[in-house]
Amino acid sequence: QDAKTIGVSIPAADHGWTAGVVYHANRVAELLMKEHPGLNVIVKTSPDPASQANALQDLETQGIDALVILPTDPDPLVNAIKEVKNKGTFVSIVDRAPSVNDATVRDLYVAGNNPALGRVAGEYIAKNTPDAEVVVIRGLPIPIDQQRQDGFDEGIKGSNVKILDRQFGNWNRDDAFKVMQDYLTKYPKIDVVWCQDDDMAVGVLQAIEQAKRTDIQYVVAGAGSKDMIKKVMDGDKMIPVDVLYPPAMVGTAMELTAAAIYDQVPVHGTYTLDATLITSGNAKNYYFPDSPF
Amino acid sequence: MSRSEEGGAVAAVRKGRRSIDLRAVAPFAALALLLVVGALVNPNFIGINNLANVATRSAFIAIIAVGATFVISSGDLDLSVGSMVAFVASLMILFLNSGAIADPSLLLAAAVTLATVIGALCGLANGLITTVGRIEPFIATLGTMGIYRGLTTWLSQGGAITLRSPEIQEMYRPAYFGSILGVPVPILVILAVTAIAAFILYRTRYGRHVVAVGSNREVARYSGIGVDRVRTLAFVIQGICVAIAVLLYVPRLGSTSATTGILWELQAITAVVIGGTALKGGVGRVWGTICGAFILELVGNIMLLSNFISEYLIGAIQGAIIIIAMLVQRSLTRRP
Amino acid sequence: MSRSEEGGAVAAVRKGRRSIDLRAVAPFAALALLLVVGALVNPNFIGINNLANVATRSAFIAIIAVGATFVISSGDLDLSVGSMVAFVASLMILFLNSGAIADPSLLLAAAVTLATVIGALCGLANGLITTVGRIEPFIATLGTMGIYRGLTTWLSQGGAITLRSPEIQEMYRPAYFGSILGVPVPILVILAVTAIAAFILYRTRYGRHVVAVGSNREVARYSGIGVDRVRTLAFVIQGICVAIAVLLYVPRLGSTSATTGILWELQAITAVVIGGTALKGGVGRVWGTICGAFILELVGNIMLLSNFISEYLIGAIQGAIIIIAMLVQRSLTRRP
Amino acid sequence: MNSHEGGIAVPVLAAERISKIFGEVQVLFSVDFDVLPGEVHALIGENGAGKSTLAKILTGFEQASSGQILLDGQSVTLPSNGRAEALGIVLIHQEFNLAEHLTVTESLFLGREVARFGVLDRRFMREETRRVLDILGSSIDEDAPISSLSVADKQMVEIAKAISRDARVVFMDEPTAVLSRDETDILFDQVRKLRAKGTSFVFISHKLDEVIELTDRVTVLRDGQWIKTAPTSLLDAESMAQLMVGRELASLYPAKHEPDVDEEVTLSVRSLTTGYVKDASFELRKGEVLGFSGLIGSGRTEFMEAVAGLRPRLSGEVVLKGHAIGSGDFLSAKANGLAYMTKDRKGRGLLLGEGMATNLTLQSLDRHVRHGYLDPSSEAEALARARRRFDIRVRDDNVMVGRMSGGNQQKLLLAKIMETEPDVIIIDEPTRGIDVGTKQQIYHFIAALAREGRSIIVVSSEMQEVIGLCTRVAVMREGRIVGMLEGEEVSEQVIMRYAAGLKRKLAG
Ligand SMILES: Nc1ncnc2c1ncn2[C@@H]1O[C@H](COP(=O)(O)OP(=O)(O)OP(=O)(O)O)[C@@H](O)[C@H]1O
Ligand SMILES: Nc1ncnc2c1ncn2[C@@H]1O[C@H](COP(=O)(O)OP(=O)(O)OP(=O)(O)O)[C@@H](O)[C@H]1O
Ligand SMILES: [Mg+2]
Ligand SMILES: [Mg+2]
Repeated sequence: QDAKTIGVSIPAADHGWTAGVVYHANRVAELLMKEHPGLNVIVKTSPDPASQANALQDLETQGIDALVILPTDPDPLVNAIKEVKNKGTFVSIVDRAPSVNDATVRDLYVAGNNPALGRVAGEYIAKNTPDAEVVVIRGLPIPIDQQRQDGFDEGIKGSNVKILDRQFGNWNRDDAFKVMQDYLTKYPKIDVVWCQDDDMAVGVLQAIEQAKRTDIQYVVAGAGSKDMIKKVMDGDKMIPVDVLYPPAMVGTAMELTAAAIYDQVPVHGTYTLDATLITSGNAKNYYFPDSPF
Repeated sequence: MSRSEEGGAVAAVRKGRRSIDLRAVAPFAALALLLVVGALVNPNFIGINNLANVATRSAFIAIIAVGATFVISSGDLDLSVGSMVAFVASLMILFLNSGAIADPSLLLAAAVTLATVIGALCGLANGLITTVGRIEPFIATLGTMGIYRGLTTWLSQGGAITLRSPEIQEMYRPAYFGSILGVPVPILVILAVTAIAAFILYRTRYGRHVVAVGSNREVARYSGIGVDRVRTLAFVIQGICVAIAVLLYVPRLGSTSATTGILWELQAITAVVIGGTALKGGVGRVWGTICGAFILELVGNIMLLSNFISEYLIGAIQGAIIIIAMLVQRSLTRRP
Repeated sequence: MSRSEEGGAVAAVRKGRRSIDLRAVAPFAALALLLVVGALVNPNFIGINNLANVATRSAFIAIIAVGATFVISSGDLDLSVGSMVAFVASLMILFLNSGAIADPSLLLAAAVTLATVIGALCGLANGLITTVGRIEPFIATLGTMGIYRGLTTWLSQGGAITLRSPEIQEMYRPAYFGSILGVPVPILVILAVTAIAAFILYRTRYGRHVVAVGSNREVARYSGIGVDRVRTLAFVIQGICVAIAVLLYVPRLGSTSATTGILWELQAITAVVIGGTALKGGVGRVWGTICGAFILELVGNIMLLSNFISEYLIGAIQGAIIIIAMLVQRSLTRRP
Repeated sequence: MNSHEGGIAVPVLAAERISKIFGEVQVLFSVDFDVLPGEVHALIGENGAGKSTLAKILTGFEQASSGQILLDGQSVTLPSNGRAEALGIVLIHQEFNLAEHLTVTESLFLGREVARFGVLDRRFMREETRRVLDILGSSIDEDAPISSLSVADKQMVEIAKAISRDARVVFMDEPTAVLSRDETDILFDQVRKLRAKGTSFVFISHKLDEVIELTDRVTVLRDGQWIKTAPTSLLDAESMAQLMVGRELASLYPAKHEPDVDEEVTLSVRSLTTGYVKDASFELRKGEVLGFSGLIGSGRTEFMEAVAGLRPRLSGEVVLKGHAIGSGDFLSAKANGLAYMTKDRKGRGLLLGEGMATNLTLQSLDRHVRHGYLDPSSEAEALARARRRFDIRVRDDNVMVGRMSGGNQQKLLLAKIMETEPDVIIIDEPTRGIDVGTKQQIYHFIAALAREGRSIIVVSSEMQEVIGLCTRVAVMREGRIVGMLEGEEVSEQVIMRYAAGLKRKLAG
């Protein structure tokens, strides 16, 4: 087979989910290289948009036939992606879409569905505890977080669910622990916590346990880390469900991209992954004990 | 006439002095002010529970900052503490998971010792690179910051390292969540660490030398003080303090990741400076430092408990509060 | 006897000069070493394209660091530059989006002016809080760092602020992506900014005052130098440099968010220190600073181009490289 | 004094053929020097002759390039960095060796703290400090931070530090340069007491009368060469000066220039009060040289700094050439032609890490701006001029100021102040650490300035200097001007009586 190179640019592992992305990108890279002997896959991580733009340039310098990118923050990277695309390179964007997301920017878009992650959580809460008083822990102040919030608001629309407070927990367990502690001080009664991320759920659960509060009925997190899925599987009352937002989607995109450059199948357009609700019923389908995440 | 002259002579005997004590008290004044503000913002604030929470969670930064007080008083700087926390915690949990020793309490004891030794060694590395390598501490510890963080990322393969044995976790939990005579353990640890540090800094030869080295390295050298030894030891003390913070950190969430402790160095330095220690060296105020750490944690707490601040503006208000608190301190110590 | 004395005197003149120059040259030696390492790692590395890329992208940090050279030489520190970038860029884009002026080129010109003025004002605020408020610059600018970042988050309502008009985007693009006589515009901007800064620092009264203030504030005061004025002005220069960096940043990414410029302050300070400026003040090396910024960017580039280092270890290797580069510098300037 | 006259005693400490080369500049050429038990040995020479360097070598702070050091007749290598104290060899540095943040007690015991079971015995150390300070008749608070002390008080701390070490040989590098007569007398009493107990002293000074008063033998250095060692009793001030300078000296003080009584008043200070200085007033006329005298801590420096605007004042008025100068407004005082020379040359006078030119032009950079930028050749010219005018001698033109000899630093500082061509000049200790030859030059320079119509205030701890230069002398005591002496009254006895508080009188 021909010698081809795929460049993969992803965020650095700055919390559990991105760590999962890095893990799956490396895992699939190895699989692909085994499958296609002439193929070289280069995985690069970057902590922020500016350095990811640099990484794209550097990948280009090395000569790539296709680019798979999971942008740290999509809009600032549009220009840099276009530079690559304009040189005739096949471009796949994963998860985070820029505001202009058409064929001028990329060939393939594998969509993680951020609004849906919020909506599914919102709908679950609205359905199970329609009068719940909810506290929300947000991630970092970047657009995908905003999309999740908007999705959540949509999900609870029409119900009596009341949002008591929203604060940033930076997708970090320690910060989430603090925010939760303060929520517990501030509100004598909390029914449900929505913290949209499994890493932050770790801190939230500890804070609740420490305060020995019994009013909190459950916590809804998200992403699908093995620890949280295990809890769902084991029927943990505090974690009845988890919303899937699989870091493995980067692997899917890489496989599709490899297929595209070897002309096995025509791949173009948008592939949207669901934000599946993981319940005790389906949890074991999503449990990968060997993953770091 | 002669009466007033006599008064002058008596006064002349006591030249200088006084103003120093005020400066040591100033951080506590800022703290008191914050407590008042907090009480106005939310009645729950002043509750014993909330204050205990805040004090408890300030433990990590406070203890690290106590170590930083030594490094900074001696005229150096350590940027690596945040990643050192992650590194030491990772190794400690990996060791606990390895089950190298069958008996759980022995295993835990060994892990505690191991963490302390690793912390001290990390500090030693920082110290030697700075002194023997004669590299600006800012750059030297920025380098080791990358190294410790990188090694942690590698150990955890980017993910989290979680304490596996529930038995050990149960046994170890009280180290963070427990309390003795109603006082949470971390608060006791803060007090003990600070008391020991204050003793070392104010009551021992070594402490004297730290301040002398930070105030004027040439003078210290000319007084026969082993400047490099003093500086290196300050880094080692910093490393041990980091290890102690880790000993409290691990039982809290039972896990670490590559992102543990990010930016803690900045917080620790801030606590030290708010506490009245000068960044240029030569002054060390250990009690002020823990007051500073407490102030930092309190500002965040007040923000969260207040109902009228947009979550987007919290950072801005926090910044403003820190500046105002410092202005209050300054106006207190400004002489007429 | 008298012959040898004369010879000695002449040699001494030469020697004194040489050892000073060596220290200024040292960063460039480290740079050369890195170029060699890079060439070994990847043959594409030494290509003109790649090096131009690296130089171009070092522009933001380099320009900010030039400003930081003034602040640091005068004995202060500015931690707020990273969030100042986000703040100034947000306001600039919001202004461009507002379409306040119909004619696009006029609008752009107005936006450029606005950004510069805002940068200068942010710097002025830092300067006044530090000097008039007499707060340690570390704390003062940590406070404004929170304020600028918080305001940005609030302006962007947690999301991104994106330049909307494609027309303006097209018109503005060459400011980053264009080149004049084959040299990318950002490189020209770096050179121009550095040349002006070097002129100010080495050839004007103000530059001399900066160094005097940083080297000994009391001596400067007793020499009739308006110490506070000099320090404040250094912060303003820093603000203007940040604004210039923003003028290059906006056309590159066309959008900002609350996370823009995070940790840039650390990088800028690192560039300054690698370039040979002492954190304690009193020495300023503008050309060394841009060399430092280039070194930082180059280390990242080499990591990215090398394909045999585990993703997870990159941070560790980067840290190690920085330390080694500094050791090389030191061994060069160490006298026998 | 005692045994050395027989010539049999073994020197406690001796230097044999010591040479010292800094980089490639040789500053000592095969110097021999010895200290006998229980003697006070003076070491004199011009600025830059190598006195401080020799003292540092003999106390282990510098290593000789060649030659050897004998301790009790045995060849030794002295331990470095002050550890020679363990051998009983102590140096009072010419430039203070004190850390600003430490307190007096902490400084006194730095590097040899007393501890019991690892715990500092703070009480003991404080009491000991107090005891030593009391012996020296000093009122410094033992808990005061060094940064709050005046230059003279710092000197007293250095002296206390040396005396509190049970030393065999004490090197004192210009200990009296900033001390007034009273403090000097107390110091000399202590030296004599210790000498009687067998302690040896090496006394470096430019005050030849003190050399004659205190010492037993004199060694003269010139340009790094040993010139002569002789019993003090065989020499007088003139012959010493001649040995040092290598030529005959004319009279030290120039003729005084008395301004006309109707000459305009250039500086007038009314009821100035600061924290320490109270209700002090005086007027200074064009062409006048006004002296300020008083004991240590009498407030002269604080007063003068308040006048110059370097310190805020609580009340009072300062009018300079018709312009009222605001409190703490040094910039406008400077703009109106006032210059102030500090005596703290290390902390407030010079940038020690910079070269001579940078320091010289620091406060007069406007003069060197051409087309908006600094002209290095114009600065170089200024430096050449200043070096000629003030006889600044260095052997390496690019030397950092911190490495210049103390006296040459002082000359550079004076030159720096004069660069602004001020009309009103306040000089605190004009000749601190300056050798006799240059002293004469500086006195003539001051007199010439006065004749040109400039007004000068001389604050000095050397009473002779004030008397020799000034037509009027203000005496301060505990923050007040207690006497304004003129004509006949300007004499040592009268000034002493006022300074000691035995007499008060205020005249216009
Ligand atoms: N009773 C006192 N109360 C407060 N401060 C005092 C007192 N006595 C002396 N001082 C301090 O001493 C200083 C006065 O010494 P100053 O240096 O002005 O005197 P001086 O006559 O120049 O003596 P010196 O030769 O010591 O410099 C003041 O700045 C003041 O801070
Ligand atoms: N560390 C050094 N490096 C280079 N030159 C030095 C150093 N220390 C002293 N010198 C030079 O050695 C010479 C002798 O200086 P020294 O300080 O011994 O003179 P001194 O006799 O004490 O003069 P003064 O009376 O002015 O104090 C001077 O020319 C001085 O510049
Ligand atoms: Mg000398
Ligand atoms: Mg004085």
